[in-house]
Amino acid sequence: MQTLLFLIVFPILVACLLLFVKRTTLRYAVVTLSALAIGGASIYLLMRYAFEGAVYFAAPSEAVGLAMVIIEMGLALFIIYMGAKFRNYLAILLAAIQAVLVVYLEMTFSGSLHAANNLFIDQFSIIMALIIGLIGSLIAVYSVRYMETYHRHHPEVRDRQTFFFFVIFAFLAAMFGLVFSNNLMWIFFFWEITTISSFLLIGYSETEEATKNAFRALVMNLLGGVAFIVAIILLAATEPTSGGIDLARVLASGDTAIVLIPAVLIGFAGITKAALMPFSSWLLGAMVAPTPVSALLHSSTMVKAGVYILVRFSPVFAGTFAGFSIGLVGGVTFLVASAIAISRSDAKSVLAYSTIANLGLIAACAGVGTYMLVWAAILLIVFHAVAKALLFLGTGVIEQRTGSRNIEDMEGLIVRMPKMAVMMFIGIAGMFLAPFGMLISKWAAIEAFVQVPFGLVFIAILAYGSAVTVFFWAKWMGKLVTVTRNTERVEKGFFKEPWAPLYIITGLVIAAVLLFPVISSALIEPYVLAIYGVTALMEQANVAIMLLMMALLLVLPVSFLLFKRTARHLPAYMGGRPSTPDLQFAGSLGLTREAQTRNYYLTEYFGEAKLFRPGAAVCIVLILVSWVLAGVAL
Amino acid sequence: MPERIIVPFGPQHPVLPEPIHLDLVLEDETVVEAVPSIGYIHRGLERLIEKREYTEYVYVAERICGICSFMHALCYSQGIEEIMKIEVPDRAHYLRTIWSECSRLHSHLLWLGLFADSMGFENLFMRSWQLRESVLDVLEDTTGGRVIQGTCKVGGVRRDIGAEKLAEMHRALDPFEAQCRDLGDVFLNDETVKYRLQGLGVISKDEAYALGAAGPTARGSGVAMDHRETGYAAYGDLGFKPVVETAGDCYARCAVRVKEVYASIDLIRRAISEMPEGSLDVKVKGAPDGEYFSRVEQPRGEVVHYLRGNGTKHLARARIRTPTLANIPPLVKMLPGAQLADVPVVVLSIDPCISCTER
Amino acid sequence: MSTMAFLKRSPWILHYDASSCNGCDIEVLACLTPLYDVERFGIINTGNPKHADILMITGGINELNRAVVRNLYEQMPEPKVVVAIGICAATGGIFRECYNIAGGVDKIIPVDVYVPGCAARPEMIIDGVVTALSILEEKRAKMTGAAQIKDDARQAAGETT
Amino acid sequence: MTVNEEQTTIGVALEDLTREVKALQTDGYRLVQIGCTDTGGAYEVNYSFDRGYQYRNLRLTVGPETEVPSISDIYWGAFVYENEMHDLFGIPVNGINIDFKGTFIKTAEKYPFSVTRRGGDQCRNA
Amino acid sequence: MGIFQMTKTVLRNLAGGPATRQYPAVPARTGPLTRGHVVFDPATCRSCSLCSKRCPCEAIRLDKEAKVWEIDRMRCIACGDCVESCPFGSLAMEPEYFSPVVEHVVERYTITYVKPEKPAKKPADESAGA
Amino acid sequence: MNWLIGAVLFLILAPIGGGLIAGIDRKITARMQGRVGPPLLQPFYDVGKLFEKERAVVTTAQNFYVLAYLIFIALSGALFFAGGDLLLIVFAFTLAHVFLVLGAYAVHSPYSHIGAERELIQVMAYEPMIILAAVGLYMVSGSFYVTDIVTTTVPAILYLPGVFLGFVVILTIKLRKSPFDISTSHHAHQEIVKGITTEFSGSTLAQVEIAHWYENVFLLGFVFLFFAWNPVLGIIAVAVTYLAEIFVDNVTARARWQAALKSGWLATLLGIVNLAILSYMMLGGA
Ligand code: SF4
Ligand code: SF4
Ligand code: SF4
Ligand code: SF4
Ligand code: SF4
Ligand code: SF4
Ligand code: SF4
Ligand code: SF4
Repeated sequence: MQTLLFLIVFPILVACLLLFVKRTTLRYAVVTLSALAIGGASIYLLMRYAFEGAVYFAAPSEAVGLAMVIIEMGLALFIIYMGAKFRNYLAILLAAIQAVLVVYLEMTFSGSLHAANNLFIDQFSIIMALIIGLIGSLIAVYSVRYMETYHRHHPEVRDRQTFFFFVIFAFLAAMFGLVFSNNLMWIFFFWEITTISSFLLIGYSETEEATKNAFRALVMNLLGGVAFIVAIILLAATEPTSGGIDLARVLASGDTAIVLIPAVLIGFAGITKAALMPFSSWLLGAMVAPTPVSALLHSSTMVKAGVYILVRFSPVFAGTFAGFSIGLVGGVTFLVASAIAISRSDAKSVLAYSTIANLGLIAACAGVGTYMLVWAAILLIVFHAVAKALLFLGTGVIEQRTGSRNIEDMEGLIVRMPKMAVMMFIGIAGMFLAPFGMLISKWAAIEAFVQVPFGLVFIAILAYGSAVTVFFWAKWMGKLVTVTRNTERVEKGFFKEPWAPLYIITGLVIAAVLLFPVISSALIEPYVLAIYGVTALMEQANVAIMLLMMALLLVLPVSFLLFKRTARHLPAYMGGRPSTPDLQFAGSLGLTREAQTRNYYLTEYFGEAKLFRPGAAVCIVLILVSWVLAGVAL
Repeated sequence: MPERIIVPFGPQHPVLPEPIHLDLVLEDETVVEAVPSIGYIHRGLERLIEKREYTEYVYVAERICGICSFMHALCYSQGIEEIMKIEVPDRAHYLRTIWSECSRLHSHLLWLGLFADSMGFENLFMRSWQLRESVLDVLEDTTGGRVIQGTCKVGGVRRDIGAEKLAEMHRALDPFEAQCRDLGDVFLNDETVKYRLQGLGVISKDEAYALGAAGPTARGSGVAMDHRETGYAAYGDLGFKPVVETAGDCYARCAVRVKEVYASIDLIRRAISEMPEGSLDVKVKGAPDGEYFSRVEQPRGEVVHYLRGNGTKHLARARIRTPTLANIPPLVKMLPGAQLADVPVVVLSIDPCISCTER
Repeated sequence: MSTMAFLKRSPWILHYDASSCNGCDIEVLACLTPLYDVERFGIINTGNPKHADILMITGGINELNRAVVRNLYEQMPEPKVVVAIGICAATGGIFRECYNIAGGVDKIIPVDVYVPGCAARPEMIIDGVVTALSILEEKRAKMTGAAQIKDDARQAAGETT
Repeated sequence: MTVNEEQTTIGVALEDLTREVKALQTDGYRLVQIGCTDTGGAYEVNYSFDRGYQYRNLRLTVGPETEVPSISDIYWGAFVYENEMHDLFGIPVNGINIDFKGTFIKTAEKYPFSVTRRGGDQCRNA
Repeated sequence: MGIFQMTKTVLRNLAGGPATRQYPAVPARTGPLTRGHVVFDPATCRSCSLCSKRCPCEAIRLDKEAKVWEIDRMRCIACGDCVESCPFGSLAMEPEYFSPVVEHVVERYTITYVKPEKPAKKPADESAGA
Repeated sequence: MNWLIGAVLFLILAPIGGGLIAGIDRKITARMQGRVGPPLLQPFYDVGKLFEKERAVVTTAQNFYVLAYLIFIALSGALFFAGGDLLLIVFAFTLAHVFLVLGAYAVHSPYSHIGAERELIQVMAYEPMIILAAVGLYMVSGSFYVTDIVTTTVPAILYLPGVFLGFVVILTIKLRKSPFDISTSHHAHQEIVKGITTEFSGSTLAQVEIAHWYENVFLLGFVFLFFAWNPVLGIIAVAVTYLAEIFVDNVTARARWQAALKSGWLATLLGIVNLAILSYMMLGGA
């Protein structure tokens, strides 16, 4: 319990402290030390609670509850102020509605809004806490140097680094709070904090575009927030005495029909936060934020809150048609976002779309919600978080070093920044290749969907979707490994500090693959067992084979040494035309041209313009259908 | 945003038997820019007139190109004959017609094969070239050379085809035509071939005319222009109508050539039946003095030999404008918008013959 | 292992038209077609210097082709042979006196076999390849021999140190 | 059905060239070729046109260094001939739409057909 | 409707066996007119040098003094002009092709023709008689 | 231990079998074109020859990727013949191809690059169908394990005609046969030269070739699964399927990538419809 409280409160304290730290070196020290503390605490959490199942804590509620309402009101006022300042009336409206609803809730059910236990921890929370505690704090450490460079590259942006780190740490606290809370009111409170953090960080550079995108994110998340609070009111109304805001009780409630409507509403909130279609646009827009923000909020942690809540509610969804259609929203998002990613050459945009796609896949698993799918979903959360964080941070380094985050400009990275290229390679491999994590989860998902009625839809989606995924990842990977000649190495001379988090995260990606049987048996399987009474298991033989593949992959590079000496080096084939080593040749009209190898983007087929609208339309229909179905079930 | 790929296409490229180079600028696989550049076969043979007497120059003219070698010899000889006012015997006209049409047959069959190959239809390539061999056998039996015939000369022809051989050729035409029609059916009706050709590299009638397109490239766009209509050699006697298609795409150009194969077979058949008796050549004395633009319809279109004599054994100028050169501007217009996979198809659809283009 | 001799059974060719009149070119192509079918001898027209063992050149090299021919030749892995097809490729042929003709492939790269004729016939081209095969085999033996010597030298050096 | 072919050649002055060509184009002639002849000290440039097998030549006579205006804005395809004219004869052509700048046909000898070449006829193959 | 238009040909090829001429097991196909290579008969050549004048490729060289007649096989395009021009039938065109060689071949013959002791009138009579 | 025997036998025999199949393929193709064709053992001569050639590379890294390609192709085949999990095999198979693609990327040459892109398009075209075929076999036999699928007594083909047809379509892609030989082809004349293998020469190219043999045997093994309940019929079906592929190769022009992608995905759709009907029947029956 102390650990839990520590994890929630400590980052807030650090956040406040950082408001007053202006020197980079000092800030670096503070951030590193607190990161160590937070990381250490989350590991301690793992060791302390991993084998205990769900543990509940009755935390002080009255005072905290009141404080939360006050803060919420303050935030609502802040949003209204900002909305007025930037003339975004929709945000004002939504914030006002939320405030009214919160007040209404407090007034109407004030006496009965009690959860038996406000805090709890189980294996799933531990996994989330580890992601937040380890990856989150690594990203925070990385950010210090990144932001310093960022401001050197962008002198036009007002230097608000103290504020930046305040928000980052406040956000970490909120995330911990969110995954440890058993009280839906609390969850809602933390949920709103993450929304605000995201809003503030997206708008960090204060450019017009950033502000616009920040508001877009805000509006969409507030929309989810409204749904969330409505769900709480409904729950409170249905069970006024016992306080239907106790998460554990809600989930355990046998009366699925009654819980289903609130669950679907909360699921909707999850959809907005996880940026599934049709709300995916806010996440794309969020890419204007500095890269660590994208890594932290918009891929490895905050958006995971959306799928976290979906996975939490998946026992409710399981077997219902409403859940099935939420799953389909995820499925369609997975397919469409993966397809759109093909047409993107901006690395962050690709990462964003791939994030959306994977969140969609997780939502698909959660919505359908059988035990094997929940198992797969959690596995996806883990692997996605590590690999994606690595890719975002790597992209950040590359962008700061080479001045571009266009994938085409990463051509020959293996020559220019070998270490970085290898890390990116591992990150990308982590996203789509056997035996890395994401693929294991997809595989598990296929095996699980086969056993679900109408699971064929999802299998089809997965079959197409993963093929599409191969395309855009492999071509990026290809760019990295292209051996260009006459290119200069630019790795050196960069700050040393950001590398440490990168190495550690790379290590985590590999460790996650090597240790995934352990992760599965120690954390995920017990959780699934606790919820469903059955659990998913990997075949031992397959695990062995995958470890063998991994070992092969690790050993194969040694073969490089074999080839080194013997071969004669020839220039590339240029149709017989003489060319220079960097592929310049004498072209028509007397021009000297350079052969360009560029990836395919197939915009005609997979362009955003082509796919987004239909995908979004389908998803809107599916969301509406899920509401109707939930209503019908009642 | 699609990124631009730049590929050096050629001069050595397996799909194009002859060296031509293109700098292809692609977006994905769509061609946005393709500038052809030539010059890999420019030998400078026009200046060989300084070394060769006008009668010997026929050998050089033949080797302007090894595919329609006979046609070049014919065009050259006709030009000199026109300048020197030589009347060529009728039999020579007929023999020239037969060999011309044989050349056209072998050239078109060769092209059909290469064209099939450019679409990745290997079997069709093999089949076309297998049929072509029968034409080459006839050419070898009647002239002594498979691809370079060496039988046309100023003032007539050097070799005769005996009555027996003519009869044999005549007999062989029917089965040969049947085989060609089977082959043509594949080109004209096969779905995969149509899928590759239709709507590709479209060039309208007006555009084709304005750009100066020649031969099947023009006729595929509906420009009814075929120099055999002017009735040189025996075409005037035999009668001739150009084969025209209107779609202006690669399919139309292919169809024109397929149908010209049938037409050529028909012409040969009639030339054999109407073959007059008589001598093969007339004696050529003196030296040409004067100028003439000699024009002949080659498989690829109209060729122009501008010959100018100055009263000596050596010509003052020979300038050869070949159909491919005239078809390069249309080609430049056809390429953008095509797919990379279609580049060889489009390029081949004008039946480029770089050898004579550059001389 | 100099006893292996797959090379003779699988000569892959690369054909380049270095300003020929097409006559010899089309005869090279004709070799691939049913009536001559050089695949009987394991010959494949690769169209790619990196895969080829035999470089077949037709035509006397013109100005632009000098660099191209050299480039193609250099891109071919050893052992390799060059076959000059047609008298153009042998000496420049009838175009020998043209201002733009270098006059024979051997002016640019070493030629191992000349196939005379204008145009060279498919049968002669086949003969030319067959002649080239033994030269190819010799070169391979020499190459492995050289490698052997190098290896021995390396070993000897290793032993002494 | 056999059409009689006629050939006519008309001299044209440098300043009238574009106008005459334009007139022929309006009349529905197509461009067949442009070719030069070195007449020892000067060039004859033949612009050949055809309509229904009727052959018309505009003959322009220019000195070695005279700039000739391009007709490629009238006949788009003229660039092949005009580039050739430049590369082989060294006649400067003004304003070609696709100007290869001397790389259309690369020759071992500069302007092999040029009037200035005469006399320097050396044998290289000996 | 032509999805598999080529089927007919394929089946015919499968049934009919290969069309390949099995060169070199079967000798090359030649016709009576086939221009393979020029052969020279040193016993009848009278060094008139017509052949070398007519040759478009300068493939024939004749040294009257040394009685040497040369043909450069790497230059001859087998056009047959020399054969046609030789007034004494010393040259003939054989249909067989000249085989590939590993180096430049110039065939050199020493002319063995000896002018007959008879008066100069005789040959004219002979040809008139023939 | 059975599984080990299967895997080892595959590793040893598949190159021999694959080479022979390639030889027969070339022979039959030649006959269809009215030619005599190469000797039966020609593929072995070719590979032997390639090993005799000098090692020439554009970049040393290419050898590494190609070796990885070979190893993972062999691994997925071995897993298959060891009776492993079909999905895992499919993923290992994809991994192998990604290595080949990376090899082509690594050399930084225009034609290899385009070949690599096209190869990726091909992967995108065929992968859904392979996954679906695995799922189909699961639905029929109740297991993803090849061991179980082979021993099932259910005539899979009767339940999965659509899936099988779809599989045959993508088999054309996989065997690199016309009309879908877009990334590289056995025929010489490609608009992108040799595409993905343009820059591989000598023993590296030989490895690609051997990998291809492994791959073909594996794919034909996959075809066999549809007929596994009757081994004799299965072998006949495999032979007929392969002949049909050769036939199609010989009577079609090469497609553009768009058509390859569409065909692959439409074939998958066919498979999905088949499976939908099947699952409807199974639901109805249950
Ligand atoms: S058009 Fe072609 S085939 Fe005819 S002569 Fe010219 S180069 Fe030869
Ligand atoms: S003369 Fe001979 S070498 Fe020259 S092009 Fe003709 S066939 Fe070839
Ligand atoms: S050798 Fe003769 S046929 Fe061959 S390319 Fe030269 S001129 Fe043409
Ligand atoms: S270099 Fe000049 S003189 Fe000598 S052969 Fe060539 S063209 Fe004739
Ligand atoms: S062949 Fe001899 S004489 Fe003739 S141009 Fe060449 S070098 Fe001069
Ligand atoms: S062979 Fe050559 S040098 Fe001799 S006469 Fe004939 S053209 Fe002149
Ligand atoms: S055949 Fe022709 S080229 Fe050969 S030597 Fe006789 S005249 Fe000269
Ligand atoms: S071969 Fe005949 S033409 Fe030639 S020199 Fe002898 S006799 Fe005269």
